Amino acid sequence: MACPKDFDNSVENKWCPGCGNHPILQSIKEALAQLGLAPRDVLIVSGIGQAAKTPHYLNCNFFHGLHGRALPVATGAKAANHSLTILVNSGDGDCYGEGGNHFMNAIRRNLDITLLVHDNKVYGLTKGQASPTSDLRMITRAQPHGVILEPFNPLAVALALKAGFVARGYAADTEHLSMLIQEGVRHRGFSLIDILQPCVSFNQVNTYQWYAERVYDLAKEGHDTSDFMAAMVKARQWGDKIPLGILYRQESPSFTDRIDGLKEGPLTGRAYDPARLHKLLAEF
Amino acid sequence: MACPKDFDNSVENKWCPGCGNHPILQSIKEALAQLGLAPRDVLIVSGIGQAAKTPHYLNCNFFHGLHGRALPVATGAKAANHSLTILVNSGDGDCYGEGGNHFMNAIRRNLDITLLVHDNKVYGLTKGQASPTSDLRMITRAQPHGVILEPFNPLAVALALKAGFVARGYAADTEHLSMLIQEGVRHRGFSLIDILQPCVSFNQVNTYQWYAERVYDLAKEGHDTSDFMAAMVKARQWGDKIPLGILYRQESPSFTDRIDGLKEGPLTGRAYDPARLHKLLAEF
Amino acid sequence: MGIDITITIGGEAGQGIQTVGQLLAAVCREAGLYVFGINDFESRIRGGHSFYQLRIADHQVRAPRHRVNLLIAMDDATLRLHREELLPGGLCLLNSADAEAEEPVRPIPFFKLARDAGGDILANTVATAAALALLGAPGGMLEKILHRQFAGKSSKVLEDNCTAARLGRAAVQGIDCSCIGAWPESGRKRMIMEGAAALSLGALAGDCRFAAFYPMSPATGIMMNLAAWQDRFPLVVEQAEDEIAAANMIIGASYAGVRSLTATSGGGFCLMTEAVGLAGISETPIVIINAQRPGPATGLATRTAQADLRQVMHAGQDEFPRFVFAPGSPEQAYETTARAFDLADTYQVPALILVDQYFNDSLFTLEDALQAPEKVSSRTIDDASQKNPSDYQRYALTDSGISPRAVPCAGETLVMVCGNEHKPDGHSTESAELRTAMVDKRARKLRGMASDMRPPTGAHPEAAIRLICWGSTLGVVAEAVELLRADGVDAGYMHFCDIWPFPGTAAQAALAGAERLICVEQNSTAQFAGLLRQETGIAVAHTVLKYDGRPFYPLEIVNAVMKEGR
Amino acid sequence: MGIDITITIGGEAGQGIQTVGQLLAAVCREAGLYVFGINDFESRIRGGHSFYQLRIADHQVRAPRHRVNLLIAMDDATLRLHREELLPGGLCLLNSADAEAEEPVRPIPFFKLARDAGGDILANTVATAAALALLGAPGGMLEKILHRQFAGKSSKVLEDNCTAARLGRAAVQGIDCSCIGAWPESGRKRMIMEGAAALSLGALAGDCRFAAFYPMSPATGIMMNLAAWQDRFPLVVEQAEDEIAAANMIIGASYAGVRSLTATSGGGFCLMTEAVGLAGISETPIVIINAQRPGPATGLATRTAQADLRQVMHAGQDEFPRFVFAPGSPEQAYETTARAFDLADTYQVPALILVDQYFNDSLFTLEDALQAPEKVSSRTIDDASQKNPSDYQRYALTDSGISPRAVPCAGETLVMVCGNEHKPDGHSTESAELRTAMVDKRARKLRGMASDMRPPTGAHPEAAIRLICWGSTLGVVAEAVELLRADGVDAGYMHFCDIWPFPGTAAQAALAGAERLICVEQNSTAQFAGLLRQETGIAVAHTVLKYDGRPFYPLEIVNAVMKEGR
Ligand SMILES: Cc1ncc(C[n+]2csc(CCOP(=O)(O)OP(=O)(O)O)c2C)c(N)n1
Ligand SMILES: Cc1ncc(C[n+]2csc(CCOP(=O)(O)OP(=O)(O)O)c2C)c(N)n1
Ligand code: SF4
Ligand code: SF4
Ligand SMILES: [Mg+2]
Ligand SMILES: [Mg+2]
Repeated sequence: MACPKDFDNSVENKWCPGCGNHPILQSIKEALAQLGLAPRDVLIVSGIGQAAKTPHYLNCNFFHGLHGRALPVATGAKAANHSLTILVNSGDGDCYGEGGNHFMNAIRRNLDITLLVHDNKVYGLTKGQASPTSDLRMITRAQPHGVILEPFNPLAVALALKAGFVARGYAADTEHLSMLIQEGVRHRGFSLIDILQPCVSFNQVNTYQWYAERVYDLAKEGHDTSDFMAAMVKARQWGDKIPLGILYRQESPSFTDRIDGLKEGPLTGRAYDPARLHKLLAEF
Repeated sequence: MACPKDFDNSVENKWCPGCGNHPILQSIKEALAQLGLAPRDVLIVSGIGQAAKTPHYLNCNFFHGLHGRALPVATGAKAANHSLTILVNSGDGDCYGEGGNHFMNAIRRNLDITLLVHDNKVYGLTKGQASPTSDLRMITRAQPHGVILEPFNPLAVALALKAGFVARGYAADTEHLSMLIQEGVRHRGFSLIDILQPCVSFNQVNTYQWYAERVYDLAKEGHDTSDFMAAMVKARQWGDKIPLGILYRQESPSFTDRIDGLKEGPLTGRAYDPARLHKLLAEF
Repeated sequence: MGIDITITIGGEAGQGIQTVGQLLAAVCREAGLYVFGINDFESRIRGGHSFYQLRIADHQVRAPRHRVNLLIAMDDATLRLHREELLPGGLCLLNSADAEAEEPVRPIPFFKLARDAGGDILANTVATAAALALLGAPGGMLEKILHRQFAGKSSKVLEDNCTAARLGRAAVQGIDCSCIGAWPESGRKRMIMEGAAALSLGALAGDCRFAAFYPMSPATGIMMNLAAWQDRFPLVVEQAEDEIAAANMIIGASYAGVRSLTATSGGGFCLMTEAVGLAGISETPIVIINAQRPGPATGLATRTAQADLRQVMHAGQDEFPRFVFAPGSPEQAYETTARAFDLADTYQVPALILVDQYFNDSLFTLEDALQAPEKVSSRTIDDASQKNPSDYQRYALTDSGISPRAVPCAGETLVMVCGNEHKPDGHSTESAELRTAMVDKRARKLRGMASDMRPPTGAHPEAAIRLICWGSTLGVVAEAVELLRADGVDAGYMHFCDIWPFPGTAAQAALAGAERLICVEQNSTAQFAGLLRQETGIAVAHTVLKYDGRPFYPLEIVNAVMKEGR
Repeated sequence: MGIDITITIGGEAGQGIQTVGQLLAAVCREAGLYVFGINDFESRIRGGHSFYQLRIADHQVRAPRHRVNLLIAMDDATLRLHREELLPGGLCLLNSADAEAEEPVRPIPFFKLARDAGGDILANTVATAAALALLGAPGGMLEKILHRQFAGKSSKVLEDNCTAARLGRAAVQGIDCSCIGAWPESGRKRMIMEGAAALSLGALAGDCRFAAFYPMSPATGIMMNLAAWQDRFPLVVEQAEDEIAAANMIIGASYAGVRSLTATSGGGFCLMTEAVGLAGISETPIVIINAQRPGPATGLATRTAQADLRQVMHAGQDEFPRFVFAPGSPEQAYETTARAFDLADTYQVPALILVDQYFNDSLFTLEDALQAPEKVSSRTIDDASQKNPSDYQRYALTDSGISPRAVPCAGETLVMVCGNEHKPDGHSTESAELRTAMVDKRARKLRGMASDMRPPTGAHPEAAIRLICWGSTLGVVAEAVELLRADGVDAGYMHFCDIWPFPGTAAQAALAGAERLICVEQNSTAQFAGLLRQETGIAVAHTVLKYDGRPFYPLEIVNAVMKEGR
């Protein structure tokens, strides 16, 4: 039986003590073990940021690429070998800021990966500028007059783009988060898990305390995950009450399911055949 | 009194005969005249594509920039001089494809401009590849097996991002479109007008005929433009019935309204003052 | 010299000018003749002016001509714009309902005849048939091509086209134009293809299995070819949301184990540059084709240039090994593209190929048929090739700089790849020593890479005047040299296809002893000349530069050389 | 030489290492001493190892030292990593609760004392006070600085800090360390600032009114300064969604009439390159600062490099005039940034400034206070300056290549701007003639631009051995030259701040007659040496290269020169 420890490695962890990333890391390990996956079965793709450091602290295959560009890398990897189990660890800046266009298009592709956004509502690694999800009026060194942009609502946008698995987790609730990750990986198609992640160094607004007073479990409320409009209502809820859990779920053929040429199996497993090229050349 | 002809110029029009862009151009001229604007009052910013050629056929100020990047140019221009009346002409590829990230962020900024997306659901200028809004299964030379990406729904995404003016026009209904443009320009804040635009050269799916059979005017149905959820329902309607008109409307302070430093007036009108810099230097 | 005539077909975009050129070329191919075609069009879909120039010869030709024997003007503008180009004795067929016109114009009601045959769209066939009749092509050849072309369509389409052909032929009966004396009796049929096709085929010969792209002229053709061939190969072609995505997608696919390609033009390449660096530091093989067009920014979207050389050489922050190639013929493009995949895979570096609108959209006859390689072998390793897969280090420090590359999730080997500076195991590091070691390791590859670079090739290597060129100007420069020699000038040329790592020693050898070096480039600052000086100290005496977006004509080069360059 | 001592404070990220350095520097400034500080940190927020090295002297110093007089180790790792650097007679204060330690280590319980004073956070003040006491600083100076610093805060904060200072001072009582003999009696107080501040101030001196950015080390500091000053100037600073947006925003703002800036590092600059070309062809003045760090891709995010020279020179497809500057001191940075705005405005071109992490994060004392320019004049025209505003042509063909620039919606003048190749009126064109005319028009600006380039500056211009450097290495190279000369080597140096248009004639003059040219660069391929050869034919004999992400120390250069470069 797989066990979370299989994913441990000896790399020094560079996150701040108390950072919400630590329990997220633990939840990932637990989810992967629960799913019966071994390190050799897992590919993690990440961008750049604190969140994007995650794969270094996991014993598995990884591609740690450019800021904002994890999703295209994952898309290419999936197209090359659609038997891969791919998770993407991204930050709110990485995924919704620099990578905003890819976020929308990975959803449009219904790319069969699980996207974990460590949403600390701040640019952590670059020392505390506002991120797309920062609350209005949050003060930072880059926004000394407070944030004036309407916060990006990843769940509502994902729903508007017809994402098939839209969920919100909370770093401090590892059991629940591990469950969400498992469900996300099991879901065939694109799974978004936006994870509320306290940043103890730069976000003094959305703290553990702040979240503890607000989060609640949708599942316990009898939320219907097949009801789009209900999901949209919940996606827009923020402030006094913040819903956690799966907002919406609906399977449909994934990106690689829809590519006719992949029915014969992953591209990685196919062979170069001179006869085919010979035939094509003969047409010129 | 201003008149549409004021915006005529002698530049050779390079669009195909029958293209939906011609009536859009006419609607713009009419709207600007109706608004009492003169050529000197208007700045049009555009990207690259057939749609983006629009300002060349209008007698006014314009900045015809890069593919996908009209909105950031407009943002900078507005920040420099927020007294400008700015319209942006963009295509579905320009705005929702290459420029997807800027689309989302112009909405988040509530940038006070009017965005006209000539949505022909195809890449016109590059000869007919699928665009983000192409219908599923549309066949093109680039998508010989048909489009497999879920179409981008600009209205739903704009709503999810809390856009304050979300409308859909139809190229062939110039009177209605001119009205929408006028309302969009009058709206203080970001106005999105997605314009259904037949492309007679590359889109054999969404033709004049096809639209004629499907479009209807929301206003005539008593649609409540202040009801977000109703707007979301209408934004998701596509296929047999396609709603036209203003889906949602809600004013809130615009980007430049929210910047404290602009209360004294546009940056362009301010003067360099050595005393200020002298004082700052003295602090080092 | 036997047969060597040039036809220009001109008209509005949307009138099928290109189709006429291609049909004519197909017939010539059938007859064993050689063709060379260039394609000139504006950035619009209908209207304006475009033309197709087809040169037909009984020997290899690889350059456009500034004078034409036959002008087919589908509209008046064409006559106005190209009249000057007509050779003495040349003829112009002008679409016109008038019965009369001034010599050498012959009015032919192309569109009226087309409508008689079934519709405006048949004007292409009318014009093609008229041209062929004037050229004295043996009857029935066009019909043969039409049969082949419309095999899948309804019989009505074929019938109408045959009617159109008949009407076209009839319309020029009695007009004398003996530019092609005798047509060869069905000679050897040689391959004809556009530059873009040679690149696409080369990708398949390099076992490319994944291609991502964002449409951009003049690169789109390469991708449209591959898209059409997806059914026939283990190949997925994906249109990305933007060029950044395209470049990162191919990196992901290559990491996961398949050879990958993207193609774009300079503006799209701008957006890919950060990813080129990612390929560099992560040591992921990728191939990028930059089909150049005039810039900066949008520039002239449908025209040609060679002004991105320094851009691709220095794209991306900091330094890392890369290949830069600039093929000058379809044969070279086919082979170089396949080689680029192989070399990228061997050295785990990005390989960048520079072509341009002129090359991509031009039609070439190939002397020898392209051959599919018998075998293409990937250079990745697996569990079986390692003693202990769990000790695998993606960035092991080696003498060659090449670290064995494994693919993820294919066994016990964990493949850890990182765009931050890293340790041999792929985890990021802050160590100054490791940083230096990794830069040096990557740089060591350059030794092997340089040894795989081919020297410039050319003709008349001992000539007093030596023209230097790179990329698509090969054919034009070669012809210019022959013209110069015919005029008694001792000229030769050297063409660089392999540009980086710069074949400095070979360049020095090739250029030694010349009295005068002249660099011919389609840019305004002589980028290659600068590179040559930087790498070898050789300063060229003159440059012949053209940067108006149109291809060189051999005579322009001849004239410039006669005036001692500029 | 009087006073010249070096202190290194080391510890984990988050321990306020930098604060100690800055507090020490503030006290030294008060005393009329000169300082030079460098800032070394990892890409993390807490933990790991970082250090601040502060050099204190009674004369101008502009380089770090490889040996230190005093090491303040807030943790054991610092002692381990820096012990070797201690000079004979040097001392280390180590955070430790132990009473004893081996010479030259003196245990001081920094954190315990801090807690006694009110909390861990006060450890910085404890350490600063201890260091100052050891250095023999006159009492009360630190308190004066603390008073100033905490003026706005609650009195408790100030009190605690004063307690901490007292405890720190007491803790080192009796320890003998006479590295600074006598402190000057309140000398002239000179400006101190980090490189980033000099750039930000320079932008204001250039009348920058709009800045857009996307955070990226080591450029972020520049923008954080400007953000903080928004209240005090007609200035808007906007955080963009990505670098593409940032670059296009400043183009929009500049078009609309205000001088605009963005700053980034190489990876972000990659994403801006297409916009650089747009500025080029649309002739919109912009200023971009590229604060270099090691790459490729993410590389070493918080470290230093000079490896983007060719990247910025060739960023963007095709060719267009641009300025490239690489200042080497805060004075030069201030002046050059202001000049960049002015020159960009004059020539309507992008101006690119290369700095790096080392420069941006280092602390300098300025001999002379920076002066605000009395007047900054924009070069745009309006209706009043034209005979007939309705005839206005944005891209009028002129001898200088400069077309009068108007701003939109300011009058009857319609300002039509286009990133496609265009006619004088700003509408796009397909014309070959106009294309050539526009390329030539833009290129003509280079003449004027070149005449505005300043020659390299240096010392000992007649020396036999001449070191060549550019950008941030100025101070280090200058000191290396002095060390070489002290050793009897006839060395001099030339520093290039103005790099493009390349001051070729000036370079030739400056380098003529040298026996040996040695290029000193923080990259692995000697990019500047390549450029020099390309532009002048001058091949340098040796290069001294460092590319581990750490700044040069003068002695490294001295040693390399002694070994005849590498
Ligand atoms: C192209 C580019 N731009 C900017 C950066 C600098 N950068 C590194 S991480 C980061 C933001 C990280 O924020 P987020 O994604 O929210 O991650 P967090 O650190 O908060 O987990 C930025 C802007 C970069 N590495 N590359
Ligand atoms: C960076 C970049 N990538 C690609 C292109 C090529 N290009 C020009 S227009 C266009 C698409 C146009 O589609 P759309 O925006 O829908 O406009 P339309 O022509 O359909 O009106 C593309 C991909 C470009 N000019 N620049
Ligand atoms: S800065 Fe914030 S997000 Fe980054 S490691 Fe520290 S607490 Fe976590
Ligand atoms: S290609 Fe389509 S969108 Fe472009 S001008 Fe023609 S009809 Fe209009
Ligand atoms: Mg974050
Ligand atoms: Mg379109």
